[in-house]
Amino acid sequence: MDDKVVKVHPLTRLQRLGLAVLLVLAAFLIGGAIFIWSGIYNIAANRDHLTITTWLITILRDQSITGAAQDVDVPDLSDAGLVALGAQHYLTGCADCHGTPGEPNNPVFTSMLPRPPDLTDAARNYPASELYTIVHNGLKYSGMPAWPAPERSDEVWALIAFIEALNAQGPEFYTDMLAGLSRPALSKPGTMPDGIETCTRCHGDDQSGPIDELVPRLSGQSHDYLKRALEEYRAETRASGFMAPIAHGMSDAEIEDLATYYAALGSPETAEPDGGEEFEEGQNIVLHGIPEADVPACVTCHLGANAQFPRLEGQSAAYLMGQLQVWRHGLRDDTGYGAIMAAIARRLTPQQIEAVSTYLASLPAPQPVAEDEP
Amino acid sequence: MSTQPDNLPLPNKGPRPEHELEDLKRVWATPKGFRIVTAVNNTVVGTLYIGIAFLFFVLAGILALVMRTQLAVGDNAFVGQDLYNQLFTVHGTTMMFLFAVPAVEALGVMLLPQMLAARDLPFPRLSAFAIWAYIIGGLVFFSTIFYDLAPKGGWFMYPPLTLTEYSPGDNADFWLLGIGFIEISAIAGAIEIVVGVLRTRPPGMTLARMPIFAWAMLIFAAMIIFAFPAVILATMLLEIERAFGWPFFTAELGGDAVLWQHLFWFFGHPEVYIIFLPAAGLVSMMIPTMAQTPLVGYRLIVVALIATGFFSFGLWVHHMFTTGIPALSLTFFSAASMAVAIPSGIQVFSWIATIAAGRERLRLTVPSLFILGFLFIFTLGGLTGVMVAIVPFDLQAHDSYFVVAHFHYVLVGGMVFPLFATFYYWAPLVSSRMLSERLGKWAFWLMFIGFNVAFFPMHITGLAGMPRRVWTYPSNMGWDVLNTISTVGAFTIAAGVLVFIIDLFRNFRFGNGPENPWNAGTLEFLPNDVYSTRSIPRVTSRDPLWDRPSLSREVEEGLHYLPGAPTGGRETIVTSAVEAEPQYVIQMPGPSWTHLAAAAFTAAFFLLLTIKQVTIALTCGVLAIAACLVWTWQLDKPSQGEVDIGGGIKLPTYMTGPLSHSWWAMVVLMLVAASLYVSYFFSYLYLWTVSPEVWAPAGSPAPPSLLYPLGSAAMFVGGSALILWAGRRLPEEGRSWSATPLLLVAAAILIVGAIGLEVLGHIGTGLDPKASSYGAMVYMAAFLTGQAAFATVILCLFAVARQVTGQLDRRRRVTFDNAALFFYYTSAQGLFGLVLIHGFPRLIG
Amino acid sequence: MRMRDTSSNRQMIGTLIFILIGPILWALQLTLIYGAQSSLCAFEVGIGANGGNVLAAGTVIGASVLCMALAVAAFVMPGASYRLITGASSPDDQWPFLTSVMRILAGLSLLAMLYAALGAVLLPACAQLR
Amino acid sequence: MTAPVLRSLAGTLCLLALAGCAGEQSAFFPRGAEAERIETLFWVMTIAGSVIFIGVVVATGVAMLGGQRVRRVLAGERFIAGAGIAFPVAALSILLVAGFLVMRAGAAGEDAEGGLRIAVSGERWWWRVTYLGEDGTQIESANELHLPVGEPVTLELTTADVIHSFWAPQLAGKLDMIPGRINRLTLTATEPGVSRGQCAEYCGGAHAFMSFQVVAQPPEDFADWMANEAADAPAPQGESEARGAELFRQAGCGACHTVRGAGANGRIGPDLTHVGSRRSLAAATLPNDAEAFARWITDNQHIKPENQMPPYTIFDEAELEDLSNYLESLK
Repeated sequence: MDDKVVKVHPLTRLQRLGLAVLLVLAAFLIGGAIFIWSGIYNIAANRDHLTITTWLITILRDQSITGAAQDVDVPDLSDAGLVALGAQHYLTGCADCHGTPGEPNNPVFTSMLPRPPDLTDAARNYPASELYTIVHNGLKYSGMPAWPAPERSDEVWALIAFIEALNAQGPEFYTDMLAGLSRPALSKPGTMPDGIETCTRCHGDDQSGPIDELVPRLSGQSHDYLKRALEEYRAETRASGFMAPIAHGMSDAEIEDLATYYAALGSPETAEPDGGEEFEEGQNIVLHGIPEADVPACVTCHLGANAQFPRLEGQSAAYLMGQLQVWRHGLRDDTGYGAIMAAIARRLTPQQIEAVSTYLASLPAPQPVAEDEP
Repeated sequence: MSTQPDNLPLPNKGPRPEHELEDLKRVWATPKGFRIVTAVNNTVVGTLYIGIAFLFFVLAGILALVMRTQLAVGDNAFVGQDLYNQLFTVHGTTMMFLFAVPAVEALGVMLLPQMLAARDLPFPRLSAFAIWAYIIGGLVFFSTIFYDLAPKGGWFMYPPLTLTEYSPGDNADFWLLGIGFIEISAIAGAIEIVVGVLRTRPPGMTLARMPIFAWAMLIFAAMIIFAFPAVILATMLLEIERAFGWPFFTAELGGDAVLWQHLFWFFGHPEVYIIFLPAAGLVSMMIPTMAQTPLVGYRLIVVALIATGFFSFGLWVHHMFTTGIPALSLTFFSAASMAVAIPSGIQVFSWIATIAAGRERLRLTVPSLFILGFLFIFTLGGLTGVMVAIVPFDLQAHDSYFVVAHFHYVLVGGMVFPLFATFYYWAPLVSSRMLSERLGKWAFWLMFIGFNVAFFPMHITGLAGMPRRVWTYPSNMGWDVLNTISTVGAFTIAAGVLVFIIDLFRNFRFGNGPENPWNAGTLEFLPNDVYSTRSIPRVTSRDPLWDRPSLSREVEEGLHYLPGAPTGGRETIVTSAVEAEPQYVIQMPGPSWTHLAAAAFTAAFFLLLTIKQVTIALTCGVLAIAACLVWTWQLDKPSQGEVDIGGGIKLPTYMTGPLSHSWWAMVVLMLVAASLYVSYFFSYLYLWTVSPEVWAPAGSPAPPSLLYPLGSAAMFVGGSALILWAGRRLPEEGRSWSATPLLLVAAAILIVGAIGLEVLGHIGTGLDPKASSYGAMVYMAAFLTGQAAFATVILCLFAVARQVTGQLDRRRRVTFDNAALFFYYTSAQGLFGLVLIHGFPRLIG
Repeated sequence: MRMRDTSSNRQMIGTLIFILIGPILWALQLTLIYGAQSSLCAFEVGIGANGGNVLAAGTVIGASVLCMALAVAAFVMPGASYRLITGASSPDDQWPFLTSVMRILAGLSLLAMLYAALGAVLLPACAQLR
Repeated sequence: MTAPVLRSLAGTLCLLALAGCAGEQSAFFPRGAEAERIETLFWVMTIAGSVIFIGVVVATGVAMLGGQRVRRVLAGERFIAGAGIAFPVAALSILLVAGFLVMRAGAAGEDAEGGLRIAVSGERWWWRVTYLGEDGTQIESANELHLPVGEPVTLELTTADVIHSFWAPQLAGKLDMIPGRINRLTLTATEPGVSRGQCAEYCGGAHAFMSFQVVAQPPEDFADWMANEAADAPAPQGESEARGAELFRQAGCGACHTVRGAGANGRIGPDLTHVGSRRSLAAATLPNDAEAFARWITDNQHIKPENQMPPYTIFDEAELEDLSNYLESLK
């Protein structure tokens, strides 16, 4: 370059531009700080946000949801049992705030800001993957809680299935469904029924099986195991977004009653064994284990050898598979028993899990044992 | 005599026109600012290469300190089991693959052109590409230790431990990735070095006058060419088994875990010498300077280097003495291990003899100290090496701390100490200041004492029963005191390295240092600039600077060959391999983003594949290939006519056919591919001897009807014939149309068809690659040839594009020649594969 | 005037191979003896009492003798070997260097081959000896 | 032979360096024929190597510091040819032949037909030991190897999973256990006593805790031990042990472990029929007492991370004590 040029300006254009930007930024910072400290912005729930704030929050929320939903794989949600299960959980966990779809909500909740929306149209506004993200993760500053058992993301889909069905079939679908339940005590939508009905709504009784394949059959299960399971749900050492809120408030006496009730209950008939290759493999694993893969035989502990271990016969294959997957992924090892099963489930391949579940599901469900037997 | 007596007139007359020096400076200028990353000049990328290798040395050393802290006392829980298992795997892998091999290769890249007074290596962008791929891949590999993704199978990753069943997760895949990079970069470097040493020596530097380091690097590169393909195949097989379940190593399905050991150690043992030989070469360069006398026993040292290079391929099984193979097999390898000790003895005594021959007493500079330390440590390591080569003793020592002690003596003694001597000795080539003699002496003594304190006790620890790779040990075994001593020693070594780093910070400044500060006799101490030496000298002896004191001045004044840049671009002289007579002037490429992009995308391809992001990975793979094509598109510059390099020698600026450097590089690449295929051939036969029961025709579906292989063969042969024909139909200069492009496309289709037909045939018989090792091996043959064919097709299409754009004709035909050579090679490999796959089962059935 | 290597690839590469005759023969011997012995033992062909195997031992010794004989021939007749490989007459200025390197390498290789063959004389061919 | 002298030298060296050298796993204190041969070979090589090493150091010193005349002797190719070629060739030839002869000596044990055969299988991370009777009987045990002194014993080494390596340094060199192969190792214990061995091939996870003990006994003691080992487990004595036995049954321990005579026949974990009589627990990781049993049952994943036994925290203190008492009583 020619070094004889006399510098007229002390700063180059770029430098001046930079300085200007800095000044503006500083002004914004200082102004912003004054605005915040002054307490001028109203955050009371009885006044809505400024339009610009609402606009910003909406964008922020929707972008955040869309971003988080990127890698969510949506399973098949058309199963009626799944929808029913979702409806039951809606009743327990959601109806308080969101109300009965299609009907006016309780004024206490309509006074929230943001107001809990009626979910009839939710599935129109958000695809399933985004709904899943909302229900699983919750939303900050809105009162929307996250799923109480974050590790059990598999459970969330029942609710999404329900919301989709609700949207497809209209709010009557929900009210009809509740009305159609054979059991009483559901007259007051939006409140949680007491006692045994809470259980039978999903788990069924000696007349009807569980509401969905994902729900275990409790009848004929040992008293000790049922008691332990409820205690584990209550202590949150066994995770479930369905069971945690229900077990949360239970007293020891209630647990004892429920365990006694179900332990004495007989089971309805279940499917016949179908034979087949998968059945054989499952039978082999259940009876003999897979010694070369260090998998012990299921029969040694389950199927009645010890009252502390659950009976698995006649449980649906979907439930068994689901639980084994939960173990396999290390989501159920907080309890002593859970830790044992976790070590074993990790040694099973998905295919072996399927075989074992298929075989166990085909066995007749257990019937209650007399009290005096060991 | 081909050499020119000293009294002959110099090739060029002075004073030289001024523009010559300016031309050189402009043409060879290093890019400024952030563009420095596009540089390809060997001093720039070589320094970067060494710097990064040294960084890995420090990082892996820190891991060693963590491990030594854990082992300081028994029953310690400073680090847990899982982390410890990752630590030693990453320590070993990093030291071997990311430090040792790259470090010596880096020295080759940096020092060779200077020692040969060449302006640069013949393929500057190739070495820059290799270096960047190594830097990116290496850093990512190493970082896995920070997020619990590091491999934990030990640095030799024996299956079945490393199969998915026992190593789920991506950890093991990251090892395969790390190795993938070093494979690419080592082979690229080896091609560069072979062609560089054989063809870019200065006029008159016959084989008998080559600096020992050039000999060492030549053998080093040749060893890489034959050793690395074995581990490339091994890693391919392991990754394919992990990803797709083809049972190469699973015993129940006819695979064999020991196959991995054969392949790995067929690479792994030469690897040790791959690391040691260049270091020994460096020692042979430094001792004469320090003693101020020519090397005694030059010819014996050359013999020793060659013999070591060869014999080191014959002792891989001595890592497998305890696997239970018949005793007589073991003796063959025990014998080779004895034989390889002799060349090492020759070198040690040649160095002693050179020291004794000195005109003065050996100067005790820092390089001398490190060399003496090397002699001490390496001799001990060599002696324990002979001990473990004796089969019965090895049965006790194998996989114990005795072996840990032994190989650290050999590797640290044999490579790290000479490397530090190198840092001090050759620092003036890249630093304007010398490193400190005072700090250097501190560094040496700390490292030397620390090393012996750390590793000598391990001989005893090992024989006292401590196996290697244990993360803790019971404290009542009597190993505690020995381990505590070792730990103290390890930290002492670290202190020494730290002193060296301080020395670097205080004294290292980029630039050209004092001219020939040690009064050495070899060409790298000629006056240097970005363009290397001002003119390329005619060499008449092994120590030209000693034998012709005026040489430096003559070279600097441009009185020797090629004092300017007559073609206006980067160039150097190519000479013949044996006599080093000038043959032609090679035009070389300059700085570029293309090879950098290729390296980045190659790295991204492998990385993303490891974490199973297949789509983005494939995109990156395509981009990597695209970047390579753009890069090569800029090469193959047209002839600039003949140029006068001085001394009445007029050289062409374009060369085709077997005399061109490009032909030699292609042949070396073909040797690599052929070694890979030979490793495959060995694996096929080996697995057959282990599990003949799964082999066709008895244990698997019989091979398809002979029509399939015959059809395939016809397509291979037909394709080659088309290529031959295409070569005859290349257009005249200045014309772009001929039948060649059509013929090339047809040939490419035929070669793809040949492989497709082969695969179809086997699918037709119901052969399943997952069912048995036989099936896996059959498809593997097609896979390997398919891989070569993929490259061939790209080369063919590239040649088509060159011709369509008028850049390929009867004279300017290197692009076509390369495609043709590789086509012939791929066809030959394919035909061999057909004979093996279809012939062998029929032979045994 | 003799031919220069500037125009002959065969001479350039041939010279390198000429130097390496000894080690190449050693590699050949190792391949032959290891391949033959381990295959014969793996398929239990010719195994006698206590893991001995006359067939394997014989092959090992035979192959070794053959390779060693070739190495000796190259050692004794460097000029002829050079012409055979490169098709050119020996280069005079580097000849002492080239021959001495070739001969020392051949000598070392002979020793290595002898070592490798020694086991077959002393040990049963197929026993594990553990 | 100079072996005794050398061995005492080794002992001194060890004591010096190891301060309270346990030596149970040390190749410096051989108690088997093969290990003894190797130890002799080691000392021969070490002494010869030391002499050569000192020679090199002295030569270097002389080359650097010696007078002109001595240095001139060292400065020629003749010196290189002598010290660098002729001498190594001679030394290495002798050593190689010596090595071959030591290998050939190994054939003596291998030829012994009809001796005791023991199948040892490496498992992650313990050892399954099965004594094979000539009549086809198989008596299974774990993590402890009993040998009659003076008789060659053939070990049939296999693996259930990855590669392991069987190494009892006091008895012999190591031999790998490789999937799909049976490697045979012949041992001859030369004196009674207990020694220790360890897996020498890195096998992942808890490789550091894969040890075992070798008990060399006079043949008559060995026969007694064998007779006891072949018998079923003793019946539980007393209430605590009986409760422990019931817990063992109820908690499903039998799915993985065998206790012969008690209805437990799992093949996944170590055979516990006579676990109480062994010298250690968990592949020579813990001492063998009731307290260690209790620790192992509840806390095994911390004692030996990644081992295949799930942690059993389901027992209360009293139950744990009963169970431990029962296991300890399985002598």
